[in-house]
Amino acid sequence: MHIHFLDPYQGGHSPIHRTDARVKLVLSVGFILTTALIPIGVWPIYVLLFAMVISFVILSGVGVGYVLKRAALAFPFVLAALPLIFTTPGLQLFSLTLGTWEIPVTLPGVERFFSIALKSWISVQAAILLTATTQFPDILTAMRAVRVPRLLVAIIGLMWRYLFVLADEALRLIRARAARSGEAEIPGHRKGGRIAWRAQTAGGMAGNLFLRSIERSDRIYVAMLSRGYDGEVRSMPLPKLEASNWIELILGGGILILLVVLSLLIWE
Amino acid sequence: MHHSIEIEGLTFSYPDGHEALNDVSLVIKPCEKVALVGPNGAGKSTLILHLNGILSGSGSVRVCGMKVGKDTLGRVRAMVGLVFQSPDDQLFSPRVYDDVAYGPLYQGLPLQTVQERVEESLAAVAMSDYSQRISHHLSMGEKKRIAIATVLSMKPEVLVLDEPTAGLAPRARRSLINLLHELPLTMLVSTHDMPLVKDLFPRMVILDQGRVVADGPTSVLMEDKELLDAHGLERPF
Amino acid sequence: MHHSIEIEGLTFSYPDGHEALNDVSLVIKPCEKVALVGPNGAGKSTLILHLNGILSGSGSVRVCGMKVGKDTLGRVRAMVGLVFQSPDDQLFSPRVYDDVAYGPLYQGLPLQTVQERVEESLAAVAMSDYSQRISHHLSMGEKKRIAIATVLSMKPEVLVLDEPTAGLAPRARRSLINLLHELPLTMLVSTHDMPLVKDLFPRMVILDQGRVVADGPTSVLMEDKELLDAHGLERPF
Amino acid sequence: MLLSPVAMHIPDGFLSVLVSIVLWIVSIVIVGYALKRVGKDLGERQVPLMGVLAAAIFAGQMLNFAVAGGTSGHLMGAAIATILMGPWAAILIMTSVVSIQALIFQDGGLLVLGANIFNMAIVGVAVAYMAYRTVLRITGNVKRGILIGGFVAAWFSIEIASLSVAMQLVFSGTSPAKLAIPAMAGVHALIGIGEGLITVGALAFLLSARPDLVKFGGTRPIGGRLVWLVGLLVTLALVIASPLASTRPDGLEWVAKQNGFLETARGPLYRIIPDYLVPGISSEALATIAAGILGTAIVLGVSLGVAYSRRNRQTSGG
Ligand SMILES: Nc1ncnc2c1ncn2[C@@H]1O[C@H](COP(=O)(O)OP(=O)(O)OP(=O)(O)O)[C@@H](O)[C@H]1O
Ligand SMILES: Nc1ncnc2c1ncn2[C@@H]1O[C@H](COP(=O)(O)OP(=O)(O)OP(=O)(O)O)[C@@H](O)[C@H]1O
Ligand SMILES: [Mg+2]
Ligand SMILES: [Mg+2]
Repeated sequence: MHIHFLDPYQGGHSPIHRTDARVKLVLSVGFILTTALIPIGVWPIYVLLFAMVISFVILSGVGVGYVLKRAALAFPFVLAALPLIFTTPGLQLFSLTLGTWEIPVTLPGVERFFSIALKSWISVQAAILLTATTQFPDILTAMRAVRVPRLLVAIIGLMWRYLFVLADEALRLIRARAARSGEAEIPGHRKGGRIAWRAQTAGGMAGNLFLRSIERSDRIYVAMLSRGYDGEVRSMPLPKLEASNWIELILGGGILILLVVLSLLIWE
Repeated sequence: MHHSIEIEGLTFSYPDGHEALNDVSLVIKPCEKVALVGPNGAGKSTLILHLNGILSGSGSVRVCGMKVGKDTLGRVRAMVGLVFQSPDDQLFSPRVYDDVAYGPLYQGLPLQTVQERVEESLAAVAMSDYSQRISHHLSMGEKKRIAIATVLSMKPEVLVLDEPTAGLAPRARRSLINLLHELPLTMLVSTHDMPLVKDLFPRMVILDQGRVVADGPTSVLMEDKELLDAHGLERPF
Repeated sequence: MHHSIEIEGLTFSYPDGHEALNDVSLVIKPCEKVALVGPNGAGKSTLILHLNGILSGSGSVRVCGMKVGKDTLGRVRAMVGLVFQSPDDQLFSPRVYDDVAYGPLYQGLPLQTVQERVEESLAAVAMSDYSQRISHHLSMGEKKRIAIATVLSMKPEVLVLDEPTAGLAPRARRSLINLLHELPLTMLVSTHDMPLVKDLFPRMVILDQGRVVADGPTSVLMEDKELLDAHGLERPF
Repeated sequence: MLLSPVAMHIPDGFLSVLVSIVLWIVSIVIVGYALKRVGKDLGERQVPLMGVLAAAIFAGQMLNFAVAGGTSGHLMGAAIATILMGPWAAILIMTSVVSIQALIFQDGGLLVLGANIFNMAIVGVAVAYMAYRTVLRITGNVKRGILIGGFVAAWFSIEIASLSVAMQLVFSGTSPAKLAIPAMAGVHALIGIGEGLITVGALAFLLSARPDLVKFGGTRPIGGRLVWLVGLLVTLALVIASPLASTRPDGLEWVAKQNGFLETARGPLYRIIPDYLVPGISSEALATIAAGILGTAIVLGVSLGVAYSRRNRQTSGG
């Protein structure tokens, strides 16, 4: 079984795919930071940010539909901001009546809510674009370049490698359980068992997975030792950033700073 | 009872678009024992997962005369015993007893019956002494037997096994083959173990790239060197 | 060069007291290819882990004329290439290239050499195009080959493999056998695959309960039905 | 959201920059310290063990059990990681899990990753450790104590971490306190029960299959007292502060302060760039139109660029 669907990378040869992962990581985070810095209700800048993301998505060729679909996955969290519409003080637009309750809807509330939702939506698209156009091992290299501790990078790299192996195992366990979750043709029997028993079974599956993982880590450790591992994390040196990479970084950074300044000017 | 399997025009693609089964049709009569062979990635496991509705493609799958679908899922799963390749995936409870009892407990049978079912099925695989053992500490061959017991306890009409002999030392393998030989059930077994096919299955089905490319008596197909070669198979010797 | 393995009076117990090897002695000459067989739990994997000092029992183990011990560990590990049963445990880096480069990198070789080593060893297993692939996207047979490349890149004198053919479909298995056949190295291979032993190894060693119970030409031992039976083995056909 | 069962991964855009950065700093310091600690305790073993266990926690989150009416119970894993590996290693494991979820699955944002690490890897683990140790202290290191401790640790880690999330949303002005806090606390009190049950199931499995793995019931990890204290303080602080915060009419005073900060930053900017340099753009309607035109231009330019590069490639490819 393969749970490749876990891997968001979409192969391709676009200029975005070919850009150095370090540049992409820094600019993506910079972009998200910029988005976060733009104050509430500065719509023109939001439009610009959105245009930027969509441009890059089109340029990358991963498909606008793909990005929008994945971006929708992060949407439920918007519920957390929804109450703002009703609770932010300010000019009342209209009010909803729910039974005996009168709930006022205010202009600043609506503005606040849509700003947050829009900023979040734009940011998530940037992150999706990053992962869809960058192989994870390259993101690991980029993490090293921005000085994430080597040890942590090594751990995360190993986790990523075994994610797919173990997710497959989990999937097989789930299938095995489903295969034995049958009903007899005896009317009047309550099928499925008690909740505590079902939880115990699921817990058993989790325990099983941990146990096998710990034992697997022993085997991996032996395999690493056999190839000279001594506890120190060593890796190929980072390739040098070329002049063109620096230009991309400076140009991108400049545009982002410009956007922040512009937004502060527009914001009233 | 109809302990039969009837598959008609089954086509299935994985969510990523990969077409794993392409217009597969296959009828297995009550108490027939059939081997399913083919190269890695042929679609054997995918086909097997359709037999109790874990996957569902277009086309029709009927088990024991019942069409596999949303509303029959529960009953179909009670009738088809699926044993996966790795017993480690099948045995998710700490103790052998809990695992063999899972199916009957899920069906909501009374405890008395559950108890009896567990004893019977452990006896059927000659592992009666093992009920209180911890599954994790058993040998591969023992685990395989217990895995079979976990589905026997559901009193299935049809037994479906995915690569039952993989990873077994010769003796454990032999003893498993003898066990399968004695179980009086309709059986569909996917395997790479060509000698096993020759020993145990009068009929074999060759799957390649999601299609049935041959279906007939083992004795005949095994002699067709060209056919076997074309699909990455080998004669037992 | 002495690409030899000399084991003398090796005895080993696991920390829980289980005695896994009992007075094992074995000499393998340069470029000899030897099969290690025996039932599950015989101690095959345990013996193999002694060859590069991951386990160490009493008795002496000499590899390429060097006694395996604390101070020779680094050099011994560079000379013995160990390939484990599951390639998933052996390929622990996200990308094929990183995995094959791992050994040379830890030996502290200059980058230029590391690069060359990677290319050579991928070429040796006929997987040159795979260096930028992601390990988990490979098929089982491909993974096995890459696993062998990861140790070839260390330019070992001795190759030790634990159950190399388990879980492979016939064609992938055949291609692996051909590959092993062509590698001009001293080789010790633990396996349950008796036809493989017959095809590839002129000499076989039978281990049972931690002891060497037979050691001789494969053609002779394979005929001794009683011996094989007594140790849970079977003739290939 | 698809893969993470618990609505606890904050996406980008929901936390203010100030809150995000403060929590990044706190998380970096604590994770850095944990790296050192674990390095000392485990040495060479740590990379394979931490990496594989992190993957196991991730995969374990896929396992669920039906509760009722189509809902299901899930595992988050901070408690079980803490109980199996001790607090420092658990912090690293959960940090890896949360990072991968953000980096690959957009489950949680990048700018707010520091906050998500803080909530799930640091608060979750410290609280789980505190609860587990406390229960074991009372019951003694027996099987029943371990199981009860597992349940309590799992429930507390979920509940307190969710309060931490709620407070951050309130401080960022994203969610009003009087709704966010009770809602988060209520939902996660239920989710916590699922987490607790499944954690107990996993512990029961491990206790019968490999009791030696459920180890630190007996031996205390180094620095455990510190974690216990931190866990206790975090729990107390959140348990006391949340009801207080949720009785305020709104949590926006703090937000107003942050906006004031931006306002003061804007003052000098206006002085540097006088109004006449960007004539008309101070009018919002015009600005929106300008942005729209500029945006369209960008998209158009890029599309043309793509078409051009495609054609180039095709001609060069033959
Ligand atoms: N979850 C999945 N998503 C996408 N493709 C899959 C998935 N599982 C299997 N496949 C693909 O479907 C095809 C059939 O796979 P299947 O596992 O049925 O083969 P098989 O005949 O059982 O092979 P093997 O002998 O190796 O077990 C393969 O090409 C495989 O790569
Ligand atoms: N870590 C361990 N602790 C205790 N006992 C062990 C350990 N590993 C293996 N053993 C025991 O040592 C004996 C030899 O095991 P080993 O893995 O070497 O067998 P093997 O010949 O490789 O078997 P197989 O063919 O199943 O791989 C077995 O009885 C096994 O149970
Ligand atoms: Mg299969
Ligand atoms: Mg072994």
